[in-house]
Amino acid sequence: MASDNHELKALVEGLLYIAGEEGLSIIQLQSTLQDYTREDIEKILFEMQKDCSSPDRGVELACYASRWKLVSKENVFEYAKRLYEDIKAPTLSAAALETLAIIAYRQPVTRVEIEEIRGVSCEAMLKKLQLRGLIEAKERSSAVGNPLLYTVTDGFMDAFALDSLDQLPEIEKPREQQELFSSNLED
Amino acid sequence: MASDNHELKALVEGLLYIAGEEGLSIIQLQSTLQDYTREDIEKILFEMQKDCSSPDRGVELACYASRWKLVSKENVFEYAKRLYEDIKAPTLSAAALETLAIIAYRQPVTRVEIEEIRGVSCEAMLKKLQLRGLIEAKERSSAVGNPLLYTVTDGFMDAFALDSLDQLPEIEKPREQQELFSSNLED
Amino acid sequence: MEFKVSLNQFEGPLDLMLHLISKNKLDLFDLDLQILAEQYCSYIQTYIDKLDAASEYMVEFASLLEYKSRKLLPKKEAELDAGYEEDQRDKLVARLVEYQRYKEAAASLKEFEEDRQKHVSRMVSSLVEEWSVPKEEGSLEGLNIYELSKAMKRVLRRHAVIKPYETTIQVKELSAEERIAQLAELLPSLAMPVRFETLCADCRRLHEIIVTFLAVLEMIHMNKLTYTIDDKETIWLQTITN
Repeated sequence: MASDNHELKALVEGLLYIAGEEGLSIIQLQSTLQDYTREDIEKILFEMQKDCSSPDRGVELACYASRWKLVSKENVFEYAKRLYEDIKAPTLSAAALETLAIIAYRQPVTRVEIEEIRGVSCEAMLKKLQLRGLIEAKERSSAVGNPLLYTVTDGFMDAFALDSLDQLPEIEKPREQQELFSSNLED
Repeated sequence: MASDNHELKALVEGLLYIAGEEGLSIIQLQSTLQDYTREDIEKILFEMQKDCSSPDRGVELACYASRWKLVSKENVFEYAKRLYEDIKAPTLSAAALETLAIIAYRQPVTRVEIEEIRGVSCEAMLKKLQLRGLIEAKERSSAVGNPLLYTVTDGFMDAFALDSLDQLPEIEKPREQQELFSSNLED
Repeated sequence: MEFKVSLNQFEGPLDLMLHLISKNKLDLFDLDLQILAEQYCSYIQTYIDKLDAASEYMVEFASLLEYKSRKLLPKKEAELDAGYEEDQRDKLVARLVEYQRYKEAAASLKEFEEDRQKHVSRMVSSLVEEWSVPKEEGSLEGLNIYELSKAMKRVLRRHAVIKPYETTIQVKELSAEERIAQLAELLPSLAMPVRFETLCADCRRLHEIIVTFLAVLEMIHMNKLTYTIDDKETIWLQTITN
């Protein structure tokens, strides 16, 4: 029994780690851990919560709105902040580059279109890039709601030493990229 | 001292948790954990690796291309598969793996050299592997025509769970085999 | 079509030769080039009409054909040619041996890859994006478009192609069967009738409530549950004990 619990605890930790910020509900845990009862799982979650409270652990197990998730402890934040500030300071962040890339390759483009491709909200990022003079939104689309259309600026062209957007390296289409994978070879 | 170590271990775990799949190098950890020496941090990483090997833990501390990252243990995978769709990245085709193997063992290597070994044209494949971030061509050979020199990237190391290229399985050197071959002829 | 299928099994002419060598149980280190040449040439001739796309196969075909034709020369000339033959054979064997080594290395890479894929990580914390604010506003020199196109490729890759580890993972929908199993475990402890809502206590999404309802219907159908609806339209459920 004790060794069973060890295994369950390990599985729950692994699953919660993969789930990341989304966390997991007990229903979800139960639906994949079919050999264990709901009581087993609940018991393990409380045990894990206790394990994490040990001073040598840097994460804690939180439960918000019935979703269990591992989050790093608060005292870690100041160190993390310093780490990421320092690394990204001299240049554009990966997120900024991605947003710029989408605009440069697809312009003129709306915020919603950018978000659809990146899969995350970009509002704050677009503001930042506008402030830095890398993009602008002079016109509006004729689509519903007349959203702003983003384009890159001359400042962008200077920063990347471009005369025209034609000089951007060509990007292979996703479909061509897929040929890399064996599943496509079977076609 | 012991309590210091507890704190350091907690901080390292929290930082690694935040970094997720990007992982952290020892230099990065050291840059933010300024009160600790590199030796302290290395010691803690090995201790954590040992802690994680306990059967009630579901994550392990891996080091790919000198970046430390937490990953779920292998036995968690089948449960995660039931819970998540698309958890597995598509596997690489045999042609892609062959090309990668040649680059990994021979790098830096030109396209022509790869093609000589494989006996087929590799131009499209090299482009695709570059797109996937598994290889790069930063430098050029001093040979005629200054061909690009291909090397594998940290992304390659991560995709194949390698910390350094020394961990690649040894392959018999052609010279040894040729000797074997010529001695056979004499028999 | 047949050609495509057959040649697709092989990664190139050397791979085809290795296949023919093992199929005919030839010794790679004491290679009978005559047999290999015949096999290879007949294989290629079978598909010659459709070969224009695979010029690599033709290059090897031509040199093996040359080897074969030299074998047909009158004996005297053939003797003069012996050095050439040895040479050509040694070169081909060396290439085959080398190719085979990388083929084996590729096979171990494949194992590494499979092993690695079973170790999953989580996305980098969303806080990182918040934290990684550039400190200076004006210092944007030396950016290169390669970085930009790399960023675009990253985006496209994530968006449409490979859905690697960093993509947000979609949680599978709970099935009615799974829910029945979960409820069946809960119900024996409920001697008294309970409201339908009680069974939904752990549901957080509409989908989960619907699945719970479907599970309840199915369990009524299976004679595991009975139900009554009171005048306030509350659904009461009770376990049927045998």
